[in-house]
Amino acid sequence: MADRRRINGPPGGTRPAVFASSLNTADTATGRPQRQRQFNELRKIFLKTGLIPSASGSAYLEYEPSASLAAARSSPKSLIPPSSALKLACTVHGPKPLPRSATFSPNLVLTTHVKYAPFAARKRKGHIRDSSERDLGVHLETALRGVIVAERWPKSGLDITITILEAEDDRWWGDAPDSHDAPWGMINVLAGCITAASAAIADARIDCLDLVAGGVAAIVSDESEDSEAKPKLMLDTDPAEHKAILSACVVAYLPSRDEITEIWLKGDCSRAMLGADDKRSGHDALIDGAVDAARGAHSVLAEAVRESAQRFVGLAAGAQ
Amino acid sequence: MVGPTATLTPLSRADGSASYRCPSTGSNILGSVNAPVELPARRDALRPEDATVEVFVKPGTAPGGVGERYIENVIKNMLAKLILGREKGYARRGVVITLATIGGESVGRGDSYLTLLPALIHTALLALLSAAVPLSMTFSATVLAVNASGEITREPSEKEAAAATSLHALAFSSKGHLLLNESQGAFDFDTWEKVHARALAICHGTLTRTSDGDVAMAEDVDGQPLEGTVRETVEDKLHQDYAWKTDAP
Amino acid sequence: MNKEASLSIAERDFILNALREDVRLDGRQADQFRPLTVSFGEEHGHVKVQLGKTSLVVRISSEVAKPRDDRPFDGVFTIALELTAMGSPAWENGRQGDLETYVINVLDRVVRHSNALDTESLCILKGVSCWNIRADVHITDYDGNLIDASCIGIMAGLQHFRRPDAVVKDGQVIVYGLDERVPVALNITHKPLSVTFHTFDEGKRVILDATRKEEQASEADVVIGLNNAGDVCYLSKFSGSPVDAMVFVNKSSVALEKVKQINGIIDKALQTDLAKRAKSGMAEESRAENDREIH
Amino acid sequence: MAQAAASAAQSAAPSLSLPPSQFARLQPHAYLLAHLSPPPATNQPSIRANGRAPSQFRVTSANTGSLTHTNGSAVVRLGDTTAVCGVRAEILHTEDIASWSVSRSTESSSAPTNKRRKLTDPTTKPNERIDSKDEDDNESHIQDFNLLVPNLSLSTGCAPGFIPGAPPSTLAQSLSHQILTLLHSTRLVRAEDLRIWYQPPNLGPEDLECHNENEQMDVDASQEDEKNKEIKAFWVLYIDVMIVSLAGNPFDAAWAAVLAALRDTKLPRAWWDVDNEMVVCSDAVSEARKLTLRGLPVSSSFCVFEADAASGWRAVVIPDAEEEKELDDSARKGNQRRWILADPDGYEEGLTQERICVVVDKEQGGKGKTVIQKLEKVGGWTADAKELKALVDISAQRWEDVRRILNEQC
Repeated sequence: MADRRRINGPPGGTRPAVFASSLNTADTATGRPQRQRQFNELRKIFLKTGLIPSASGSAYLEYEPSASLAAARSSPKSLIPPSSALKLACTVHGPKPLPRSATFSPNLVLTTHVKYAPFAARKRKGHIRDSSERDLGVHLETALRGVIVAERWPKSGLDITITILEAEDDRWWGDAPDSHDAPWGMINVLAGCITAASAAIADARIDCLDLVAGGVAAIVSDESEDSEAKPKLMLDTDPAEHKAILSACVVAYLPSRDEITEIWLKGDCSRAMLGADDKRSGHDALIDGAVDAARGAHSVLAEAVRESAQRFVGLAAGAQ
Repeated sequence: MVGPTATLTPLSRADGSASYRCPSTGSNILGSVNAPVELPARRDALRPEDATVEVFVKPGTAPGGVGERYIENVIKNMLAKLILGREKGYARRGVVITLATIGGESVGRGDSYLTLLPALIHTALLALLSAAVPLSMTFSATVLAVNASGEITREPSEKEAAAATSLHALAFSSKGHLLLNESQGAFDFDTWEKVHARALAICHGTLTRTSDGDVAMAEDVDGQPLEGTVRETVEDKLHQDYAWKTDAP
Repeated sequence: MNKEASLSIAERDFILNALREDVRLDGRQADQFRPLTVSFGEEHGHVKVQLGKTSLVVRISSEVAKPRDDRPFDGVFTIALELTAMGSPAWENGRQGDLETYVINVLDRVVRHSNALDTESLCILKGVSCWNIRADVHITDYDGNLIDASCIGIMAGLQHFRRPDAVVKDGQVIVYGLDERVPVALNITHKPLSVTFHTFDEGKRVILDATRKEEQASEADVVIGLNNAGDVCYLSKFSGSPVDAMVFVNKSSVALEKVKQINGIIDKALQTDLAKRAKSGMAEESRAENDREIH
Repeated sequence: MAQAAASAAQSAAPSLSLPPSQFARLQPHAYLLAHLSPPPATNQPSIRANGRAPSQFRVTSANTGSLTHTNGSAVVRLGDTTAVCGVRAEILHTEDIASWSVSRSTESSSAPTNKRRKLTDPTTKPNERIDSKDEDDNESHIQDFNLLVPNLSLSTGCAPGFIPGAPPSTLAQSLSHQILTLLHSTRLVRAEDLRIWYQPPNLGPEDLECHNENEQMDVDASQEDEKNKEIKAFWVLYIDVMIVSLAGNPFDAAWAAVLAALRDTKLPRAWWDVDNEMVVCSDAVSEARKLTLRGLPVSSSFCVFEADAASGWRAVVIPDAEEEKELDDSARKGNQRRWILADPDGYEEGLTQERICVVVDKEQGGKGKTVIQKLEKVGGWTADAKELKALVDISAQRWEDVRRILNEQC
């Protein structure tokens, strides 16, 4: 049934463009993008608060494009982008009174919404939230619920809305989905959501225990041409840059309390080849890696929140 | 040309209703008004000192869509300014206007409602009058098409509208104010001024000032001004309704 | 929401007590329909039905569409009904209520699922194009018995409607304008109509064509869908208190009589309209009656 | 008496300490009115609460091509209102169009869907023919087959009151519709840009190799070839606008974003692949082509602020149009009663009912005369012909500004 509240496309449906170069897999013109960073080097994060004045708090987050994407941008040859870089906007509305119909709550009621823009991913997204978007919303809520001092606002609600303008890829576009495949891009998106939401909540001056930051680590097996691939631990992986991601983990981490409010680990992490003196099990190493990545994101977050605070002080001074 | 025909209060259930037929555009609209009514579901959204006007447009042979929501908004904004929503009994209540296309072509996807707009707002006005909703003034409206050679056609048929370079729907209050203008298609301001003058003449007749400063109306090529049609429809209905009284010795 | 204000106890008792003495508020017999008028507009398939104080407008329209993938030989027929504040102030615009879904459901079963309109005859080119026939029901005044009135409107509309003629020439479909070739009538296989009964007093009193107030005072409703030949195509006892099985048996013969009667009224109205059209120089359209080519 | 005066003074004193931001919230109408009509003694200019002059627009910026997964994209900021627009092109095969193989025998102006393009007049040069065809009936393809699909979303947390995840509000729906009708009525996108042609080889099998090169709209192609050309598919443009931040005047921002994104849109070269029976595209940037848009329609919105907040309600005798004009002239000397504010922000939109929207374009890239594409006025009776003329002139000036801003991008 056609959606009566939107403008619908042709009733027969349309098909995404098929490129000649992807039809004959033998001669893929552009190869897989290569990771140019060290295994523990993070992508730069652009994070700015207060761009959306009508909201109580807001933040805009953008990942630095990977080397291959930056190259493709500066001198475009192919219309197929090699990879993509996360871009998202987060707004916080509240605390505000709960609707009349809601039941009594002694705490702040947190609602999270994550929605991809239709043009955010390689495949066009629908207008109605799908299961992965709802999943992200639930994960984000668990990540934030433990941080906010909720009892300070009884009978109130807090709406956190994230619009993803550009998402991370789940795999390199030339790869067929294989056994290791999972929506790896979602993991990166969640980390970005957590960091941005944290900045927006701070910008809305909601009391928090700490600045929660998101970080991603993954165990990947690629690069080596020989048949015996050595799975390695990498921080802040871009799924487009790896042939096979064995497992990945995202954490929401509170640095000053050394606590984790949300952890999401996927895949098989038992085969990680760590250093000789490293006695940690695979998943320990993975979580430690994700925490390290979160620490990195935290430094950016702290800077953005400081800016937000300065702006607020300036506003208050101006109002006097 | 054949002028529009209208009937007041054809329905029994609604507080007020009207049907309106415009032969040249082929549109036939049935409208109903329920006012004042309680709108319990929107208690939070109601303005405390004013009535809430709601307009619903139902296409004749297609499901409603975004186009209907848009034209509803236009009609609502126009009428909300005329309805005296702060009168006794109207504050915090709703004025619900429902307009259904029961004859003529439906509007396609991405097409404008311009050709139907005058019929819709005339129906809404008559239905409001039939429901005795207090209004600050009445109005009349028309739609004009300008074709490539600059010719102006009054109330164009579907074919004429499709061939036009620009379409203009205008509404004038009973006191001569420009209440609504919706123009689309390429045109320049001089054309619009011509259209404006013609539309004013259609709605109000040609205004001529007599020597003693009174404003008199004169009929011209466009026949009886539309303002008069609206007035006559209401007068006819009144005569009918009060026949028992007036005919009594 | 979308509920009529309920009857007062006094009003309800009044209706019930009167019924116990075989009296209805408008003076009808228990098995009597309200006065019915069916009239047609200028366009084909434009019907106005007035049943007592219940009135509605049905518009039938056609367009070329793609057939459904699983039924490449069939055309599409849809019945659209949306209750607006025009019919009753209790109905909210743009919100679907229980009554709306119920009425659509019954209409779908009586008219569409009984295959009153032969959808196979709507196919133009297998799997590529077919006619999409749409019946829009606009309820303009509501005073009970929506189902029967809508059924009458839709069936009359389908019989009155003429679609443009279409011809297939080497894979190319040519649709002729209404003024160019005589438009084609739809292929109606049979003429089913519904008759709605309402029961009172634990099923002891049964009336048909209830008004709005009688509907509100009733305990349960029974809908019987029949055609002229007496074939039952729909039978329902949807909700409310239990009804004796004999009611179905007894009332289906009453329903058959009513269906024949109403179909007679529709036929008469169609003929009058045809005569009127013939007079105004549109005589050739009548010849299209038997000219049903299936391409 | 003295006591009363003292208490009055006392009650007046604390009200002075009310900060402007509080006053703005408590008495929005009086606050804006006080800004617009300063006491004559102070010699202050009439200025809006946001510091702008009545006909001044907010600072506008545009940025295109920053989104990776789009054929064209733009971010337009109009003060604090931000619109992000992404254009995605997908392919519609003609076999998926139900009415494609249907033609009407009467050439009614509404839908002549001739499948094969036949030469109507072989004497005219192909070049001219395309242009003249282009200008008339074939443009209906865009509307008949829904080739442009704009949708605007406000459920992005852009302002309180729009519930995220809820279906589009009536505001979002009417904005989407306005964008669609404006795209249709300005005929901004050319249908020819969206067609994917196929030319069957007609000379022999040895020609098979080179037909790929030919079917790009080659005006030099022989007329023989032209005859057999056939439309196999269309590009459908999904134009999605996300209003990321809403602070009034969403339509101007959204339309500017759509315009900028369409100017940025590149479609890959596409051809019909006979073997696979599908449309295949080339990923080479050098072969992709930009849309050639018709003109540059720019939208400007205004609202009318009235000094008397309840003028519509009081049912005092409203002066008729003639008296109004005389009143207006006298108002020039004394107190002004209404102001037309350009590019209203959210605060001003909440205080006004009458809205005016003007869309203008200029012929020959700015050198020609001003063409109005849309003139909409609703919700009041203030603005009449004289005011509208002034607004069209302001919009023409605004057109220059917006063109400069958009051109800086490309």
